[in-house]
Amino acid sequence: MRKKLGLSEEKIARARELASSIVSPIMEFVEGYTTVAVERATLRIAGADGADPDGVPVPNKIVDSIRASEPGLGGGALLRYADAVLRSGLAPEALNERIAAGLDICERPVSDAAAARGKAMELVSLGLDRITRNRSRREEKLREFEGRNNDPLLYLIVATGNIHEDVKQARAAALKGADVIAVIRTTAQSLLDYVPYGATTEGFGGTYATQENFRIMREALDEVAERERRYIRLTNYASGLCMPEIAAMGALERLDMMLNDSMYGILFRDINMYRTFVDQRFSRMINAFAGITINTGEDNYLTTSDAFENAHTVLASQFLNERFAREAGLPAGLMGLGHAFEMDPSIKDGFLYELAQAEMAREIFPEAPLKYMPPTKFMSGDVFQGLVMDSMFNFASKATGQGIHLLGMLTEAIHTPFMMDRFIGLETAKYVMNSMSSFADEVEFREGGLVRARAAEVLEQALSFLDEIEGKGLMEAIAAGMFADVRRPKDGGKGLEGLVKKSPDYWNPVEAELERALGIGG
Amino acid sequence: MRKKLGLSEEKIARARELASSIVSPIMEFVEGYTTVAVERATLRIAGADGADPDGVPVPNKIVDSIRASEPGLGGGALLRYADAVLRSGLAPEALNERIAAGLDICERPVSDAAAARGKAMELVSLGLDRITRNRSRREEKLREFEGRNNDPLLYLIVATGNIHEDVKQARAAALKGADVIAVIRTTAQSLLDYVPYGATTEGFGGTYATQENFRIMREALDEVAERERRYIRLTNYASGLCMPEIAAMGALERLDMMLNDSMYGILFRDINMYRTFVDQRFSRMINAFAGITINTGEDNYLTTSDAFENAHTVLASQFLNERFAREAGLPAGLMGLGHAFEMDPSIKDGFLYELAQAEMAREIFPEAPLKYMPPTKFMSGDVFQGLVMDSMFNFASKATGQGIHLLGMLTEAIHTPFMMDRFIGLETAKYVMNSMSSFADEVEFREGGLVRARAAEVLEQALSFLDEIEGKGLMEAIAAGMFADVRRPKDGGKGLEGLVKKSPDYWNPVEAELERALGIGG
Amino acid sequence: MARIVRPYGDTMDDGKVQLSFTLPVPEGPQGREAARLAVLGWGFKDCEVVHSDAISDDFSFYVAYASTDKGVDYDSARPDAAAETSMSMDEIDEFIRERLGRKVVIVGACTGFDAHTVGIDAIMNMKGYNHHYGLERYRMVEAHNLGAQVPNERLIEYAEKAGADALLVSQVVTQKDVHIGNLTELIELLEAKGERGRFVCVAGGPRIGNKLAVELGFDAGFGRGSYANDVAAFVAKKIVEKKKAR
Amino acid sequence: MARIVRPYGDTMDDGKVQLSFTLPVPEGPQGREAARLAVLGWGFKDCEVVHSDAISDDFSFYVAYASTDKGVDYDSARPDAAAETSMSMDEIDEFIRERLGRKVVIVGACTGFDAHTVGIDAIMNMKGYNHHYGLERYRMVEAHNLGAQVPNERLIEYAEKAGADALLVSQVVTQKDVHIGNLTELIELLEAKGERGRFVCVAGGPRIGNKLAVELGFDAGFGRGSYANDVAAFVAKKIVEKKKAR
Ligand code: B12
Ligand code: B12
Ligand SMILES: Cc1ncc(COP(=O)(O)O)c(C=O)c1O
Ligand SMILES: Cc1ncc(COP(=O)(O)O)c(C=O)c1O
Repeated sequence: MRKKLGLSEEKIARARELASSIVSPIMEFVEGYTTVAVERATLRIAGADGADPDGVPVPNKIVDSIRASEPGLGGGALLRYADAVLRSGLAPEALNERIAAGLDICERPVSDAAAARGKAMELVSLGLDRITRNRSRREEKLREFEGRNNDPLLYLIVATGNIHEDVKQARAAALKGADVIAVIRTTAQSLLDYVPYGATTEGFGGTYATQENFRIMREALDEVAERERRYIRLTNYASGLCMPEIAAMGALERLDMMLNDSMYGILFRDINMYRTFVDQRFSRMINAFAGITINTGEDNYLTTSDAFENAHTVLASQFLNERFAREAGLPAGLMGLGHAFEMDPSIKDGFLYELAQAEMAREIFPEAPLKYMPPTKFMSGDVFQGLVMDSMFNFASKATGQGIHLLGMLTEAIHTPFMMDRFIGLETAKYVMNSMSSFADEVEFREGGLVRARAAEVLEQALSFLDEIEGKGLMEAIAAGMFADVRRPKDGGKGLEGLVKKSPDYWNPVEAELERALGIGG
Repeated sequence: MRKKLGLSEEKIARARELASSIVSPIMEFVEGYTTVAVERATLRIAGADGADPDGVPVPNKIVDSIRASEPGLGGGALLRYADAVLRSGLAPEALNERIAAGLDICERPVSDAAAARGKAMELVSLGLDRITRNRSRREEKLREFEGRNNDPLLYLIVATGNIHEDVKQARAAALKGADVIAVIRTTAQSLLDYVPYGATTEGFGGTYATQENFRIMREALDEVAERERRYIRLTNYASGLCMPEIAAMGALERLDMMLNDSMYGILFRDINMYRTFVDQRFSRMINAFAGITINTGEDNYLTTSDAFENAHTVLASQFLNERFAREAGLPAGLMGLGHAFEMDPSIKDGFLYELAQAEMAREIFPEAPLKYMPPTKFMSGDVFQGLVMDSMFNFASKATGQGIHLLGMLTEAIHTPFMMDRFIGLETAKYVMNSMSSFADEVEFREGGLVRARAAEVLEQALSFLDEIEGKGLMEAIAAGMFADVRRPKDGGKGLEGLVKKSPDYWNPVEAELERALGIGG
Repeated sequence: MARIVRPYGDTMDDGKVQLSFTLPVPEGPQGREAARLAVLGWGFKDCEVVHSDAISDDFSFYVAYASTDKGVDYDSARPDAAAETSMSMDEIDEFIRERLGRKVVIVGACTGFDAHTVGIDAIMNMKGYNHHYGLERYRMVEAHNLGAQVPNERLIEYAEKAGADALLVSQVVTQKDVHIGNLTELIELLEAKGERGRFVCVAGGPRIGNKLAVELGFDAGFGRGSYANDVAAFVAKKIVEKKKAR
Repeated sequence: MARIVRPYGDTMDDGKVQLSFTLPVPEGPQGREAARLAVLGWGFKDCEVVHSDAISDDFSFYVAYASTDKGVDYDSARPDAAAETSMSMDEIDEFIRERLGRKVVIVGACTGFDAHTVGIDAIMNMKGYNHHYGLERYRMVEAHNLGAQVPNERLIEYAEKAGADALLVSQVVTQKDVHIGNLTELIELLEAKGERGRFVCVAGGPRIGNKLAVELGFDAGFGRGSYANDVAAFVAKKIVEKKKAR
């Protein structure tokens, strides 16, 4: 791509160095730990699934029972599960049902560890093969329907709370041109330390992320895709207490994108930071292996604080997310780094500042399919004004070559989208983007002008910010409230109890296999 | 202003030469003629006004009676009127009443021509002084409220048909930021060969242009102007059979802008071309003297034919309107040359072509306060899509530094504007224009890009078009259907009967005084 | 069969509707409450006024979302269309050739002071509109387009001379119901002359419906989105029908 | 006195309203007619469906303009506001000092799983919102902001310990009426403990009205566009009132 801002390549390189040295101590810590969620994710890949009559999922029952028994979870969960499969002589599905019905696989110690290991490898292969097939299928379809998607990809959310209504809404959106459907998760699912089971019809402000819901929506979108000859991507939300598990489920059901931020849970959901750092790495390895594009959550910084004053925190977080992603073996092409059009609409030249920032992100992360979020904070009940703000956002996005474009809804301040809101959003976005399609190619920004100056300024501020964080240490910086104005003590927050120190005999062939395939770590 | 398109200055100069040699034979013709409307305008400036019980205006009665009596209208109408004032010993107001009541001033021949001439000069001075005072008042207020208007001026129409409702709508618009209020004229008033009298409440698609309606609206806008400390300009429509009369009335009531196109009546209202050419010159001289900005009607070319294919006809017409305006002593600062955002919204890069054309007009006519018209043809009942099209138009206008910005209405395809439509238009335009305020300053168009190429292409096409017209002669070109796809024979169309050859003793001190003041002709 | 349908927001039968309007009252809590009560008064079962703003000292603007229980019977909604089924240009030419064996003469104009030509041109001119050729292109139609601003008298006079089978009248400006006057006048003039039966009379324009046109004494009316073949099909069938009746 | 007002398009009492909605029927003439009938069915006296488009095979979108005769009595529209008159920060501090002579303790939180902190922060944080300082800035208020995702039990427990005079509860997510559950639960918990009388209870959020809050057992509710001084004025007056009553 043609660069137009004249940003200092040295400063950009320096920011990457800082990010690397900020992340490196975290990675050292992460190495030594697993979590209940990492173990459950591992079990899921190996075939553990289902739930008991109270809705407690089988993977939770297994992990809880392992934790409760000797020697605990430090050695990993998979061996025990494989042992139980072996011993019972059942297929995993049948064993899962027994466990759901009350069978405790930890009643007896592992009998033949070597055999169990063998069985485990077999189970893991089945799971990973399925993920690999999903990946191939996606790649095949993308090839088959090449050139039929919009650029940027038009990303629409559905959020009825009922997966069957969601399907109707998603189909309609896809028929009208959506390239990506994100099923918004029910309020605060991120705080549940388990993933609900089965098709669900009762969410608030969103629909439960469950494997069955993933499957239902995937099937519906595949159908539209064939009809429209346009691959429709499916997105869900990983970050939260079940980050790696949801990543695993997404990989198994061929999701294409996953909300997955290295710090979102800590900052915006008050999840413990140790827990999050361990979880995010494992989840990203799964995403990387499955070819799933992550969406990071930098937009969230701007919903609470001012987009002009805090633009640099977004950039700094992008550098950190990038670094964390690399550590998990995720290539740049799968990094949907986030940013957002949240400038106060009353600011003179606000649109130009936005343009500067969006172009800056584009030039600093040229290979990443940036995820650009629409105005939300300054949307009001004035749906007409809102529609125009969304249109300016559409303009900015196309003008700066963003990769993933979250469509704004004119009713953002009122309700989760009505079917017609989505329709209006799509039709107007298609008009705007088509009518200024070659803008990025046509236009230069004047040297010494406000656009270039703004971009340079934000980069500069991000550098000092990263510098300060590097001095303090990332965990200390978070504890000190340097991000998003919230202080999160190291030992505070939810889910710390799910953190487990790996014992020397920790064995997780999924992790090993992923590291091998991705050429990282270990 | 900074030029960004790299247009050939030679070609621009060549287009001006062509326009000059196209217009020059028309001017020669014009010299030798007057029209009933020119005479009525002259009378109005000298104080003739009022109407008879059937609604026939006093100026019409006078002119009709002069035509009907010997030696007819060839010598001009003013001398007779002045003679009647003298002879009756009445003030013009009282005489007007008598005429309205049935007095025929041509019953007796002029007794003392020299005395009548003296009286006429006195009456004309009163009228022209009033116009001069209006002009000073406008300039004073513009100075007093300097910097308080929007840039471009936001121009809003009212069109209820009822002047009192219009006032409410206009006040609301002005309070919310309108800089210009145009009272749209009732359907086909341009075809009436008289100007109705008094306040009116019954128009179709617009309100009658009458002097009293002008006064009522002027007063209302002056009131808002004081409150808001922002001068509010008032606009009405001249082009049509009463072009010079309406110009005169506007000058007397301190209108600030006047729709006034040298060929609109011919092409779009089937008014005779001889008649129009004579009328337009006199009306423009009045506008020039009164400091009234004309608005030309190039937008009309694009409502019937395609905006991409026919962009050059707009430019050619601008050159002609400019030339006609110069011939009438109108300075560039008062030339609100028209163009319009009428590109088919489905065209890829249509917005960029629009940007090119708008920027081109700006660079070719740098001193003229260009009047930019919103999308109308492609507006549909989809008010949401329409609002976004209007927003793109707002963007283009601010981005290219237009002077007079006609606000688009989201309900353009449905009804004359509701109060809320205007409100939505204003609020969204203010947002867009403020948020990309410095765009024009910031952005360059790439050399060899589509924007520059488009501008060069349109200029080139306009040149060949003018070339062809020059070869044929303007009247012949119009007769051949070269403009707007309509053929208008020289002797066809309405109002030809109102054309009068000047006799050698033609005497019109208004014309003479205007030519003197404007330093032209004679 | 009755199939009751209701507006759909994001759940079947939630009845959600968006509204916007102006009230002639100052902006403020009382105005907002009045707006809410107004919407409830129109029969909506709940209403949220999500936005209000001052338009001037005495007028205020509201955006509301409301929901309704009142559905409509979809199955019994009969569209207001002149022709149940249209034909293509070729079919129409064929139909005229077979059933009448001569060209059909159609005279069209935009009447009164209405100066909008684009609509009538879309129907009549060779080029047509939106990939539908105009009547001038039909081999079995002799089309005369008088353009706009045509007085009713002149239209009738011309039609008499041309031996027209059908009159097409376009009306675009509808403010203060000016079109009603123009259209009514045409029919009255024809009736006064005893010539109403001589011509198939069709009205058209973006705000013209078939029902309205028929009420005003026309044979049919064509609204926005109609094409030459729709009206030609109607006219041809009508002439054949009239011929049979004689 | 009754003053009946109607929507205003461009003429007094023309009753013009813009509507848009989706119907679960395919796009087409029948859908358009159903849309028109639906609008008439809601009590509008005329309706033009100016736009229709297919959203999917089974859903279609409509834009309509309609007019209504039904006005609303402006004079009897009583705004749904907790405080008839608000006070400024200084007035409130003064009022508390004079009438109570001690600091008022206010505990606030966004409850349930609702994670929206911006609203409660706007009311409580020093900085405030839109040039209205938050409660932390009031000299005569001791403000405790517990943030978001606070279970009702924890809020009550904290309030008891802090010796709170008032509880401020924010609810932003309202889909499927999740807020009704959260708000009701708080009051029920307080009542079960016999402590409802001990605290002034105020709810707030963009979709919260005073009427709703009072219905659910709160003393007041504050919707979009409310500021710290509005709620502080209400709370202060209410405490003084309660003191008098004792
Ligand atoms: C172009 C245009 C003009 C051009 C007309 C150029 C020309 N030669 O036609 C100009 C600039 C001259 C103009 C002027 C005015 N216009 Co005008 N104009 C428009 C505009 C932008 C587009 C109309 C158009 O061309 N549509 C495209 C054609 C193809 O569609 P159509 O006419 O609906 O025709 C289709 C069908 O209706 C049907 N149809 C039409 N006629 C017939 C006839 C028959 C027999 C049949 C079968 C079918 C049929 O078939 C066609 C194809 O599907 C509309 C706004 C809009 N976007 O719709 C305003 C609009 C129609 N104009 C309007 C007005 C008020 C005026 C003026 C009166 C304003 C004024 N006071 O100066 C003037 C005066 C005109 C006059 N005396 O009549 C209003 C009408 C409001 C109303 N409902 O009363 C509109 C809606 C704009 C507005 N919101 O104010 N206008
Ligand atoms: C910012 C934001 C977020 C941020 C929140 C960050 C944070 N720390 O607060 C993030 C990104 C985390 C977020 C997440 C979600 N959000 Co959110 N979010 C918004 C957004 C854009 C702005 C809200 C805001 O900050 N407004 C500004 C404040 C100042 O206004 P306010 O809250 O109304 O407060 C004022 C008054 O209401 C009142 N007030 C408020 N509380 C109180 C309390 C008292 C006692 C008093 C007196 C007054 C009072 O005073 C304030 C000042 O005037 C809105 C859309 C919008 N533009 O409104 C959606 C919105 C509120 N979110 C919504 C949803 C659905 C969610 C999610 C549930 C989506 C999901 N499934 O993931 C999540 C999950 C959150 C959860 N578990 O609760 C919906 C709610 C729909 C509904 N009505 O149910 C909205 C409307 C967006 C939409 N159209 O879908 N969101
Ligand atoms: C990165 C990221 N993950 C997850 C979520 C949402 O998950 P939840 O609301 O369940 O916390 C968001 C919300 O915006 C997000 O940005
Ligand atoms: C230059 C010009 N004059 C006059 C008018 C309108 O006048 P009328 O409709 O009365 O012909 C227009 C309409 O757009 C115009 O462009």
